[in-house]
Amino acid sequence: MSDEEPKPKVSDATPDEQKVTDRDAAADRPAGMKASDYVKGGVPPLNIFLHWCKACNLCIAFCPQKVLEPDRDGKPVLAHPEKCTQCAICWLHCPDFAITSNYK
Amino acid sequence: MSDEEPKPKVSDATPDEQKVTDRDAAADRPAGMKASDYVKGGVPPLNIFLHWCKACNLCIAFCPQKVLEPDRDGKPVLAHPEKCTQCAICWLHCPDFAITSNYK
Amino acid sequence: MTMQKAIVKMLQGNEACVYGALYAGVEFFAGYPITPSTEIAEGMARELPRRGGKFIQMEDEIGSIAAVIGAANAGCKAMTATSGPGFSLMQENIGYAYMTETPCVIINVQRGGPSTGLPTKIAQSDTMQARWGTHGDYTAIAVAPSSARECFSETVRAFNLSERFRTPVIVLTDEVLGHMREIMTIPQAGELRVVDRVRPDVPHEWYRHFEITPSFVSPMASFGEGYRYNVSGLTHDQDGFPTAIPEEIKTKLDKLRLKIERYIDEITSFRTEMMDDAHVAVISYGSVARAAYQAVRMARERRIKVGAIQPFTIWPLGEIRLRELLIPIKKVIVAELNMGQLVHEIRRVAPRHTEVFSLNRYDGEVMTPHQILDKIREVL
Amino acid sequence: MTMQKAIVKMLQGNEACVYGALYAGVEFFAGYPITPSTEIAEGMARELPRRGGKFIQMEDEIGSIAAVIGAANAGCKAMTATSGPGFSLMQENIGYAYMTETPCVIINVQRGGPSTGLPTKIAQSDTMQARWGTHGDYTAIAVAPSSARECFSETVRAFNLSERFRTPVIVLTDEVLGHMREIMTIPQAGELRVVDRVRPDVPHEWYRHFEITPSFVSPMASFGEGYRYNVSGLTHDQDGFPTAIPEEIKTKLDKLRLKIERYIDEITSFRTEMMDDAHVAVISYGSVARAAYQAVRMARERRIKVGAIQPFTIWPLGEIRLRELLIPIKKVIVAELNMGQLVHEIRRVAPRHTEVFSLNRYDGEVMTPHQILDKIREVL
Amino acid sequence: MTHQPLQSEVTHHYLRPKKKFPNVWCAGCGNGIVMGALIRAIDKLGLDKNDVAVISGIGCSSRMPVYLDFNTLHTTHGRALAFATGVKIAKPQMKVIVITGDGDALAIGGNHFIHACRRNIDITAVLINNKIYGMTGGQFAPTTPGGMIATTAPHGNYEKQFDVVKLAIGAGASYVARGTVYHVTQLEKLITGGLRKKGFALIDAFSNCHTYYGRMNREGDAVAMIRWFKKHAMPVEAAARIPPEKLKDKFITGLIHETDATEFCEEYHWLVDRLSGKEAEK
Amino acid sequence: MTHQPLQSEVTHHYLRPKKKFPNVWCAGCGNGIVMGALIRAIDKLGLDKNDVAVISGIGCSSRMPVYLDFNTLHTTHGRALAFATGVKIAKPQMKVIVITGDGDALAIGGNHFIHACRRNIDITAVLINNKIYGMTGGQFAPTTPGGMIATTAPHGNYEKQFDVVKLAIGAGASYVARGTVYHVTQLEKLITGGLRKKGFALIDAFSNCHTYYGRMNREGDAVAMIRWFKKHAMPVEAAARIPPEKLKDKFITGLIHETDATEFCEEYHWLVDRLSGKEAEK
Amino acid sequence: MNAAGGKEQKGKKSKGIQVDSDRYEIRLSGSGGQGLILAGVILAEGLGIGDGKNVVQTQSYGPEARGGASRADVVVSEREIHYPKTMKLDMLLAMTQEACDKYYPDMKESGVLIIDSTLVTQVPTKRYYGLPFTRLAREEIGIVMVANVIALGAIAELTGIVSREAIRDAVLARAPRGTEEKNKQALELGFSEAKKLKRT
Amino acid sequence: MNAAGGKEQKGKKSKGIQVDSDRYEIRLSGSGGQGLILAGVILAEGLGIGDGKNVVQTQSYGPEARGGASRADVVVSEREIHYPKTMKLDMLLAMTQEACDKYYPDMKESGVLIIDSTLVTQVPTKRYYGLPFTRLAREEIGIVMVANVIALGAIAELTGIVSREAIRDAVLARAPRGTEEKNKQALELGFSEAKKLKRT
Ligand SMILES: Cc1ncc(C[n+]2csc(CCOP(=O)(O)OP(=O)(O)O)c2C)c(N)n1
Ligand SMILES: Cc1ncc(C[n+]2csc(CCOP(=O)(O)OP(=O)(O)O)c2C)c(N)n1
Ligand code: SF4
Ligand code: SF4
Ligand code: SF4
Ligand code: SF4
Ligand code: SF4
Ligand code: SF4
Ligand SMILES: [Mg+2]
Ligand SMILES: [Mg+2]
Repeated sequence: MSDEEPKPKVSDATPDEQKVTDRDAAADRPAGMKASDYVKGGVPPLNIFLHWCKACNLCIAFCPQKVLEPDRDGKPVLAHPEKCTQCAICWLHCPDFAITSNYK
Repeated sequence: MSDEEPKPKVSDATPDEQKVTDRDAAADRPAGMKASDYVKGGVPPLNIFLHWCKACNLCIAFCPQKVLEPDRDGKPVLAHPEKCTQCAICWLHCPDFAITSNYK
Repeated sequence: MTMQKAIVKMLQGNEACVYGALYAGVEFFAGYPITPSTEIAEGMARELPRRGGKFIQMEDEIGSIAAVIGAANAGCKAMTATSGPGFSLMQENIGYAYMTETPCVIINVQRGGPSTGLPTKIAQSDTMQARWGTHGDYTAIAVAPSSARECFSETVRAFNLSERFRTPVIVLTDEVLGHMREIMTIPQAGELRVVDRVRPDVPHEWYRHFEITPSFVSPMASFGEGYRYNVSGLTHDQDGFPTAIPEEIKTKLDKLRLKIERYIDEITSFRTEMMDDAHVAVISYGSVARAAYQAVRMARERRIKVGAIQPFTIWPLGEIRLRELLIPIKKVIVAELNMGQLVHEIRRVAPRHTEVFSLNRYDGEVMTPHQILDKIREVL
Repeated sequence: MTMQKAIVKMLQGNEACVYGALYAGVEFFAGYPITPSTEIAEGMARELPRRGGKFIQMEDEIGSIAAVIGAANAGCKAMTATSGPGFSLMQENIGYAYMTETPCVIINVQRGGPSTGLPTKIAQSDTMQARWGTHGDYTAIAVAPSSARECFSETVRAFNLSERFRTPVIVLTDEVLGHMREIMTIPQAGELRVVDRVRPDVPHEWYRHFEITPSFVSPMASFGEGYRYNVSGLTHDQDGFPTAIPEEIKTKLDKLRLKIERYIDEITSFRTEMMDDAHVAVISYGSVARAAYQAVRMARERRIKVGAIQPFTIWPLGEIRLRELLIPIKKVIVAELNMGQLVHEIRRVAPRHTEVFSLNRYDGEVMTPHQILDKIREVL
Repeated sequence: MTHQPLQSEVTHHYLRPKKKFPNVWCAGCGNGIVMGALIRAIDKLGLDKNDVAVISGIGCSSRMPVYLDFNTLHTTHGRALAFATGVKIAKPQMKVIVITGDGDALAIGGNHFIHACRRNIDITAVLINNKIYGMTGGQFAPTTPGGMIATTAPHGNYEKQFDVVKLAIGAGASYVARGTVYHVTQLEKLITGGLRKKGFALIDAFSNCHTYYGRMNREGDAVAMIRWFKKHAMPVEAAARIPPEKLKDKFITGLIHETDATEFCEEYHWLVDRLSGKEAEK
Repeated sequence: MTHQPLQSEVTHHYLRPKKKFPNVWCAGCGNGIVMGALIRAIDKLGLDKNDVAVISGIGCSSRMPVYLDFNTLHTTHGRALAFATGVKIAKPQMKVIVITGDGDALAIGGNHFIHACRRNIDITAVLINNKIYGMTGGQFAPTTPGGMIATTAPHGNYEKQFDVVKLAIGAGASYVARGTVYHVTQLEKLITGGLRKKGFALIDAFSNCHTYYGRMNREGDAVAMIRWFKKHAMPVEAAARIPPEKLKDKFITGLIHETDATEFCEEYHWLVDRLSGKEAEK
Repeated sequence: MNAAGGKEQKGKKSKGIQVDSDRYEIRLSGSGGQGLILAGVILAEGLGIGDGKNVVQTQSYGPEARGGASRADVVVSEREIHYPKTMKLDMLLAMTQEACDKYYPDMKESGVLIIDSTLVTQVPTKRYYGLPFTRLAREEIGIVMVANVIALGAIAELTGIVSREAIRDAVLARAPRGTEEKNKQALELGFSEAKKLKRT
Repeated sequence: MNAAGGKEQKGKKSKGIQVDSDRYEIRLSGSGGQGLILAGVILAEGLGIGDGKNVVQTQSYGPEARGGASRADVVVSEREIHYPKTMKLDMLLAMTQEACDKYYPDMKESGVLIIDSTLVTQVPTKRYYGLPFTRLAREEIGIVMVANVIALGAIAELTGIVSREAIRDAVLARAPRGTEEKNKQALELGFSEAKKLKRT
């Protein structure tokens, strides 16, 4: 019952720091590659910034392909990356911008 | 340009005093008498309390029969009482309750 | 509403205000949620409909105090509760309550300011606002409890003063007090005095809603009881009709002042601790008073002759009684959770030989006994 | 806006405020009509669109001060004008202006209170409210002119102080002053100093909207200039982000106080008359000061050694300078159109040997020179 | 009771005995005409004076309660409906009437207005709509038509207007009517209807402020302005039968909107009843 | 510029570099979803960050500006639109966006809301409507449906609700749309439309507060509440073709109302132009 | 500029301690529609702008703002005018009986009373000037509304407090477009009628 | 009632000047979901209502209101409790590593530290009691949520500050309908596990 300041979980990483890390990880994504090519191409369809994720379960629940599964902490893992159709539902609904796609 | 207190013209008569006076005047009005009977009955169709009247001209302007005419101060006088149809337009529109009818 | 057997409860300060108000006979609550006062509204929303009382959550604080004043004129014991931002918004209509001599109670659970400030942190920085917050001339009553027990009893007292003097009364509590839970025994019915407004005993036609009486307090009828009076926020005569006559204006304003000034002894109230042989005194109110008592205990262990004074009534402060208390005192420390507010008043009131020191904290944290102890040692 | 040749005008106090504001470079006015301040809004509605400035009549006073603060953050010199009831309604957002250090000017043309009170009659009963009206801790600046000429010049000064210290500044005038017409020469361009807020001179990324500087005043960028800062009424750090860290909280509140306290000499200003050999002094402000000067003239004819002090800055009062002025004074009369407000401050500030008397009037009429003269003779 | 007063004298029985007349309004101001219609409506319904509360804000129109021999509360600017809400909830058995102006209700009081509509609380609000702030001397209101002159719109009003009826309906009011001071019998009926309605009723009463609005906009004196109402009013029933182009310079009058919805105090009463069995838990 | 960012990364470019993440909101709170949609709408329109002002009141939703790398003003409860009005008039060339909650905009802020609608000032207001006061811990709002539990309606809410869309239309808004946090692409389009519109645009964005509203009313967690939006939303185009009885438990989404009217700042600008010839008179 | 720039100001001691012999207090009074506030403003402008004197004009609002008794006060002085309200009137213009009765007691013994003899029939003293301003306006100029201007002319002539040129300029500056000629006529009529009076 | 009726109150001088030897300060800490505020309230009610002691329970709001570290403080005394906040803890319950690290420095040297050994792995001292509250709750009772109640049982047993009966009544008074049995089990488990610990 607190005004103004509901619930934090403060992280020390700034969005910029965060971005750099993740962009590096996806640096050599093949342009125009489809998600279904993942297994071959070796670039994952999505990046998940666990640091920002609050384990709300939205991405997992809304993914039509059941690509994502919760880890021990309830945060998503790419359990079935090959099934991802890049429909964008997961990252569009992530309230914490904790998912980016390498293809869209 | 004054807040709260536009324009007064304070009178010392209370409505009650006022009423008494005027009710007395019309005390013996003949029940059910029509206005057109005025000339015969001798009771005027309307009473005008000049004390409350602010000479706004509404009664005079709106009377369909042109019964009323302004006096020197712009206040109504019953110029043609015999023409009064008791339509009530004058006293219904008087913002200062300065007219009563003896018939309605 | 009667309470038969002794009930011991753990209550938040805010909840204690709710039960205090119910004890005093509150019948109407209107409010708008704001941290850290919300539990008062929530308690009222739960309790009032159960007892046939009226609760309404208004669209804002302006509407809340307006509805409270409306209900009070319709005969209810009525109240609202808020915090700084809401208290600021209520100021215009609080002035209307002063002017129309409408009894009602406003609880301000203080948080850090100015502006939105620190919604979940403590402050005592609305002290001066409680006296001077609305425009114009008037005399304010504000009380300040320091425990759940006092939240209960001071709320009762606020209602009593408000009914007794036909005036709004402000209860100043704070975030820590509002949220802390404390064990307390709910007073039995009859244990605390409950005052109701004096009703008129004259025929309807003789009634004057703002009659000048020897006590300056006018008996008060309610809407719907056959009196049909007018109430106006314009300066008015004894019948409530707007006036522009200088003598009537002065009479009205004097009435607002005198009905309180004349009864200062009845209105003010102090708690003193270890003052009998003290050379140094700590004056504090609300949450800080508790740190002060603790500090005095600690200082006495060190054989420092210090005492504590806690005014329950902040406005009016009761300067005659206070000056009396300070006569044997050489140094007085005024401890407040603000940059110095009540200290201005103490400076004005203190005897010439009493040096006044200000101890202030305004970082959102409570005043600790150690801080006060340090200050005591510093001024010695 | 340049004024070439000396223009002599008959102006109402309210109109003089309008021309003063235009002289100071006002670009934005938002207001809601209220007697006796309305002529200020009306003047602005006429003049501002002619000069490319912005005028808006808002839905109420809360919206008015909000729009003013919005415009000020968008880079405008902005102001509003109101009277007691509107001033009370503005309090919450005036607190927001203190907290966010937003320069703006609020003119309160005082009328009798409390509540709707006496819309067309004079009072000086919002003096304390101008200091303590909103909740929380802050330091206020308020100035009080006493003639059309001073309405002009004090409005200019209000804008200057507001820009200089990044803070809202209140101009307290009153009904008589607002409506009286007086002959005055409009100052030429350049004759009075016009101050603009200090702009940042650092690269965009380095800019901190609430930076702690040696003067405690932070340079101020505006919206749309590439700085993209955050402004919040929550207690915040130097970047405007809400904070709950005690040290940051204290730093912020100290900043609000120190940026004014440090420059009291620059902010305060007095006019004195016949003080050189006086034993008795009359302190008064606004309309009353004029009666005081007249009374002093009359008393001097009777060989009474009396002088007059008129503080132009009411808050902060400038206690050091005032105490200096009072050193040779045995008795000081504080004359006010209220039940005693600034007198509290004078009591606190006056040297020990100076006896303080209060002369009050609160019946909607002006204080007359004879009243003051009588009081002078009474205290002699 | 035995002496049945003449209809034209009825008003006098509801005026405050102690309050000096004439009233403060300018000669010919429509406020007095509305007051007459209100009194007659109350009289027709046979309400006991003691059971009627009349509450107003600040404005020329809001001065009305002072003259009326009821329980009257002349409050602060814009807040009448909020005060009235308190009175009504405290004493639901009373008839609560609010007299307000277009500035009072729709400018500063807009929030309480829409919330009273939403709550459907049993209050009858008579909004005297003269399209101007009368009392403060002629500043434009949220109802002042575009292009018109006002003291704060000396170059012509460039703001848009509320349509009070649409606003009230949008906010949820259950009885919304419009009348004018010319159509005084209709006005009385509309007020009577509002008083009968269990729920929030709004009567938007077009009135004249010739002193400011009329003078500044060369619309003439009280007579001319009230004649304008006569000419441009269109009863809602007639409007339905007329081609839209003919309605261009008309405004609609009559009972424009009515719905049935439970009333606020009633709902609260049911809650209290429902809980009254549960007193056990303290 | 050469490195075209991935669409899914766009949001990151508009977050404040200095402000620590994650945000203050509860896990799964729709506020973040709306924030994403808003950012993408701004990005699509290619607006310069320096020309965008985002202004909010107080509430969970109103915390949004703190995270956004624009000119941001986090104001007092209910007053965002009034502050925004000042900003917009002062700098008409800026895009002014208001983020507000149902309590902020419709309870305490109702008056500024209807007047912004009336003035048709070029502000885009995104109202995050979670039917509760989130930040203060779950008191009922003017949007909380009847019968629902809230901390100040422990026995069930007995008040009536605003229909935000009707209220905005009644007050004169020129663009009124409704979206949900489930229909996030549509929401983005509706916001884009609002930003494009010259005039006052309202986007009523249904969002979840599972922490209070959901928990107290057993409507489940974020997932369950957002699924409810999916199930009960009915696009306005489809609604037109469907029999009314089938719409009973649905709510309408999409662009519900649009009209053309001159905009406030434009009108003011014309006035200034018109007068600029008259500078002679001082 | 007393307060500008934050500098403290000393009183103008050079002028020394003097009686307010140069202070002159005027009241124009009558009823609401007679334009007396406007007349007060014009007179003040004549004095201040035309003749370069210090001048303050005040009026009393309140219940009598419109309708009822109306009054405008003007204080003139060579020196800085401290107290802006009138204390004891040097001159009173009364355009109605009510105003005459009400304000006559506020006059100095030596004060000049000027009345509109059309409307004031019972004068409380023998020392007064009477001219039928309203009748003159109606009959000579053809508009009742200019009675106030005729009165201004008479005041100028009878008291000499304001110069003819100054009051003429002031009247013309305030005259609505198209009414300049009538107003000038009215003012001249005031001058000449008053002159006659002085001669008698 | 200190202030009731406007009467001035004197301090209870009879008790004289004493050290606060009877003051006992407790903190229950952990993370948001662990129900520690509720545990604090229950403990305080046990102490205050059951055992009739003076007791004050406080908590810290602010950014950490939900999520993050959560804490409830309880001060107990035979005498009137003046200062309601804790100054130096006599007992600390830490249900997470973060809480343990953060609050350990607030303890008196002689203070009692009780940790949830499921989650606190690095204890800053050797003088502490460790019990796997969370694991016990999950494995023995079947609901993780009752870990706080097990901890309350352990506190009662280990510190003796609150009587078994009092804490039992307090737990049951707050237990949601239908969960009474599980909560009772949990409390008893706390008693018994703690007893084992004391014996070792
Ligand atoms: C808080 C506050 N703001 C402003 C005013 C000044 N004021 C008094 S009445 C009024 C407007 C009245 O307009 P309306 O409600 O239309 O009433 P009318 O006089 O036209 O009948 C205003 C702005 C006030 N009294 N209080
Ligand atoms: C003047 C004032 N009154 C009350 C509050 C307390 N308050 C803060 S947010 C809020 C309600 C927020 O509800 P909403 O706008 O729906 O936002 P949400 O948190 O649901 O997103 C309230 C009542 C305040 N900050 N200021
Ligand atoms: S992009 Fe679509 S398919 Fe791929 S993980 Fe996200 S929701 Fe599932
Ligand atoms: S939607 Fe985002 S925050 Fe929620 S679980 Fe998925 S990644 Fe985490
Ligand atoms: S009652 Fe009708 S006819 Fe008779 S005077 Fe009045 S308006 Fe004329
Ligand atoms: S309508 Fe009434 S006030 Fe007006 S002139 Fe006629 S009687 Fe007089
Ligand atoms: S100013 Fe206008 S509204 Fe007010 S009383 Fe006069 S005519 Fe009526
Ligand atoms: S309390 Fe509700 S609205 Fe606020 S952040 Fe949590 S879920 Fe969102
Ligand atoms: Mg109006
Ligand atoms: Mg909400």
